[in-house]
Amino acid sequence: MTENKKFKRRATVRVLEERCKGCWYCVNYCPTKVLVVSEKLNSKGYHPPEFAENIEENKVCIACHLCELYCPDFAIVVEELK
Amino acid sequence: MKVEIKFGGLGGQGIITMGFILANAAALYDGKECVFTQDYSAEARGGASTSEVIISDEDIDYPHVEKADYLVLMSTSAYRDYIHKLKDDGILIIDEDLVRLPEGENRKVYAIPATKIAEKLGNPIVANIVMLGFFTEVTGIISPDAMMQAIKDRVPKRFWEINERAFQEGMKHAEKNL
Amino acid sequence: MSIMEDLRREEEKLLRTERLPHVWCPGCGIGIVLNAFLRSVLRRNMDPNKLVVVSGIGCTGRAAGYVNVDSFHTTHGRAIPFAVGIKFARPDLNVVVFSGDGDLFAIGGNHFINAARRNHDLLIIAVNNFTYGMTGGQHGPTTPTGAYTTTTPYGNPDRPFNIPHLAISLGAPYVARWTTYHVNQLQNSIHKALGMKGFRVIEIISQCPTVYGRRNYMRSPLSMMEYFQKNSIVKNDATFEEMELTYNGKIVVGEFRSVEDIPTYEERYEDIIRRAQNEGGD
Amino acid sequence: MTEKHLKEGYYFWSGDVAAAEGAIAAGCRFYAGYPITPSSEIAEQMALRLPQVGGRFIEMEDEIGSIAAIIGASWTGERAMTATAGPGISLMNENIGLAVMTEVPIVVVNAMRGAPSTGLPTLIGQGDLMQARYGSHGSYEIISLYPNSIQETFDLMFDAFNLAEKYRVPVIYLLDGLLAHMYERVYVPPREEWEKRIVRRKRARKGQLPYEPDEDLVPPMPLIGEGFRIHATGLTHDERGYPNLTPQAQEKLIRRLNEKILRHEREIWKVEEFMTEDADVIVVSFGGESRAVKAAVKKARKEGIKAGMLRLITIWPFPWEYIRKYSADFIVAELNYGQIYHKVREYAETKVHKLNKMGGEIHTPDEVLKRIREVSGK
Repeated sequence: MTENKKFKRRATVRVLEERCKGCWYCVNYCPTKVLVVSEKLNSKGYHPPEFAENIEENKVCIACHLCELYCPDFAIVVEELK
Repeated sequence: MKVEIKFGGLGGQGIITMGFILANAAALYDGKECVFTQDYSAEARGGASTSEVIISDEDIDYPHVEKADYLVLMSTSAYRDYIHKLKDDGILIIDEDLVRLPEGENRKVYAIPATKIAEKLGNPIVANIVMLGFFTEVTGIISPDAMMQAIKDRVPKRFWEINERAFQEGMKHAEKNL
Repeated sequence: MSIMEDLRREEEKLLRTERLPHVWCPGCGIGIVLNAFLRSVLRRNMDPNKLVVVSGIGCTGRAAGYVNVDSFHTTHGRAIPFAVGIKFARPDLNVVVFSGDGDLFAIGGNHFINAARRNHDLLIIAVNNFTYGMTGGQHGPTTPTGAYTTTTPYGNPDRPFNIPHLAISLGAPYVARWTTYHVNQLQNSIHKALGMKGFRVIEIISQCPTVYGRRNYMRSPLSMMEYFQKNSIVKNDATFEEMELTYNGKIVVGEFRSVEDIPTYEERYEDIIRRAQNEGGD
Repeated sequence: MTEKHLKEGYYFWSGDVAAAEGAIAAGCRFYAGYPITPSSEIAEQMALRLPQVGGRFIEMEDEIGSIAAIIGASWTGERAMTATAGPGISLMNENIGLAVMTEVPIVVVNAMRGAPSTGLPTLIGQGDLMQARYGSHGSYEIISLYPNSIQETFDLMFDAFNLAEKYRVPVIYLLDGLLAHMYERVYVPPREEWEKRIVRRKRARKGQLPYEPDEDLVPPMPLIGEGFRIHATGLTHDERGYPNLTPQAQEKLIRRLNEKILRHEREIWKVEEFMTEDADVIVVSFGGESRAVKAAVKKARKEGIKAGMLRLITIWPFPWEYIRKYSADFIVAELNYGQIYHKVREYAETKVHKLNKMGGEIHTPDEVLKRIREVSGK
């Protein structure tokens, strides 16, 4: 849990799954790779991303909000942790 | 009373303006029913140009001249084009230097050297106003005051004086020669 | 709560969320541009009740349908004159035209040219995906020479518009070009343009993986994005010669022109009204 | 700054000037247009006069831009107008459809000239009557008015704007090459009096959906900039204004767009019935042409022929009851190859005859009289 302190800001990513169309910009452009393609399918048949932070591997959300900016479908909400 | 007047000449002679001034005078300053129409086909100098005025005490239905009481002409070609519109007992009013009448034209003709008079006044462009003065005096269908007001409505203030003189000269020519 | 979170929350209020998911294909760049636009509006603290978005027809034309402000989905090519009517009638409103390359520059090209010339106070967000997307991928006025579309099966023989060239030559006071890869610069550019006046034009090179990309060796959304990433060069204040945009070549992006204080048509007309009412008695 | 309004009195105006002044008096404050003979003087008068009353004039790059601009302006609450002639109307028709579909009040003047194509730019035609009705694609109803004197050209503008605003529909205001350029005297009443004639549009109430109709089938109109967050689209839409591309939505919307006019057609109809009561022959006409017809009817009466004139002031929706109610034979005098003739035939239970001229000039009274004599058998 010590790695944690390296990051000034932390956040979690909430995915509005029904809006997602599976372009994977978010997964691709995440600088810390905390998003992965999920196994599940939404009602339109797309695999939405899921938040898979792994602190051991330094895959930690740093609240850069880039996934939000790249998402063409308004499907991502980055929620910062206090 | 219903009077139909047709004006004819060439583009640039102010044929449309003549009709408009007469109509405007009748409608606004003599309080008559009046319709003014014009031919839009020749706006540049040289082409045939015509305008029509109908003045009446009652509502005017058909807005064109069916048979003119007066045909006011400023070119020989206009005579050829429009003479069929003149009533058998209609009256011709012409610029005597510009309209050559054929043998056998037996209708009543009032002639005036309007363009020459205008040239003497210093501006041939007011020949149409000379014609209007002549027309006003000859026909008596419109008051000179109404005509002068209508002329002032139409021309810029700096030209009022020369237009007024042109109008007077036209009227005087009628008084003197008829 | 952070500013970014605030923005995201407020952004939802500027969307007609009941209409989401929108009609655009997976990976379509229009959503990215719309996202950047809404964030810029929020950062400007603009009154949403005084903001009007006008679109034409086509994929980008649907943008007006998703923004929760007074918004108009008009006829093909006519977004600009429609917007001119609104802005000229109510100069206090902020009017944004959000439309695509085919709509704005082919069928609507004459309106673009003349509205720019008159310097109407409009922000033009021109999403350029090189093709007519909604009708199935025909070539349009911005399709690069050589590109493959359904109506250029042997490669496009046309020479495309270079939109910043066009806009600058018409005197548009603000002209920029970005791609959807440049999300931050794009947002800053829109933010800046929203604070300026006059006929402001921002061209955004955007991906259409569905009907353009797949005929031009960029089948997936990501491959188009990678293409933008690799080929674009930021060159602010680039000269005409430098504003390159070619098929398989460079995409020169940046803020190319930014000039303050050119009087708008609307401002000049206020003077007309003053003169009409003051001059010559009655 | 002081606004300069028309003073009470008599004016000597062309139809174009009267149309412009009538529009301004009727509250028009926005004009976008592109010059075209014989309507250009409307634009010129608007350019001069609108800023004097705080209104706005813009000369657009073409007719398509012009009508798009007035539709946009109308959404801000302005009474907006454009004017053109046949070629311009042909270009505007797509956006007339947009105004119909999105229910935007506008007034479009069409000063008809000889046609098709460039035709006779300076002369009269009446060939755009069906175009006024059916010019845009799709099945819709529209309102079209057509005066026949310069005074009426001024007065009828109030009806044009009031009807457009009341029914949220474009009004095609027909003029013709004769009326556009012909001059007559016009009486303008005092401003207080003419302002009483203005009927303002119904404004949407807070919380009401933008396309939720009242009982009269007309939805009160929300305006831009007032927090309604309007969305309007030329696509088939629901009461929120959102696209709804289903057969059910189309059925509902298009029925209402047609019915909101047809249900009120009797309120919209305006005709002049001249000596029709006992007539054996009624000449149907409109616009400039009716001037010749009226003169001919008077001549016929002098000859003992029971002739009358039915002048359509409302062309659309077609005032069919006025055809149905007469048992006289009809002559339809029009400057085209037969357009309203077909509408009259649709409703007449008697014989219907044609009297056509292709345009350029109206019939002479004697030409009409000759036809009246033929039809009446005298």
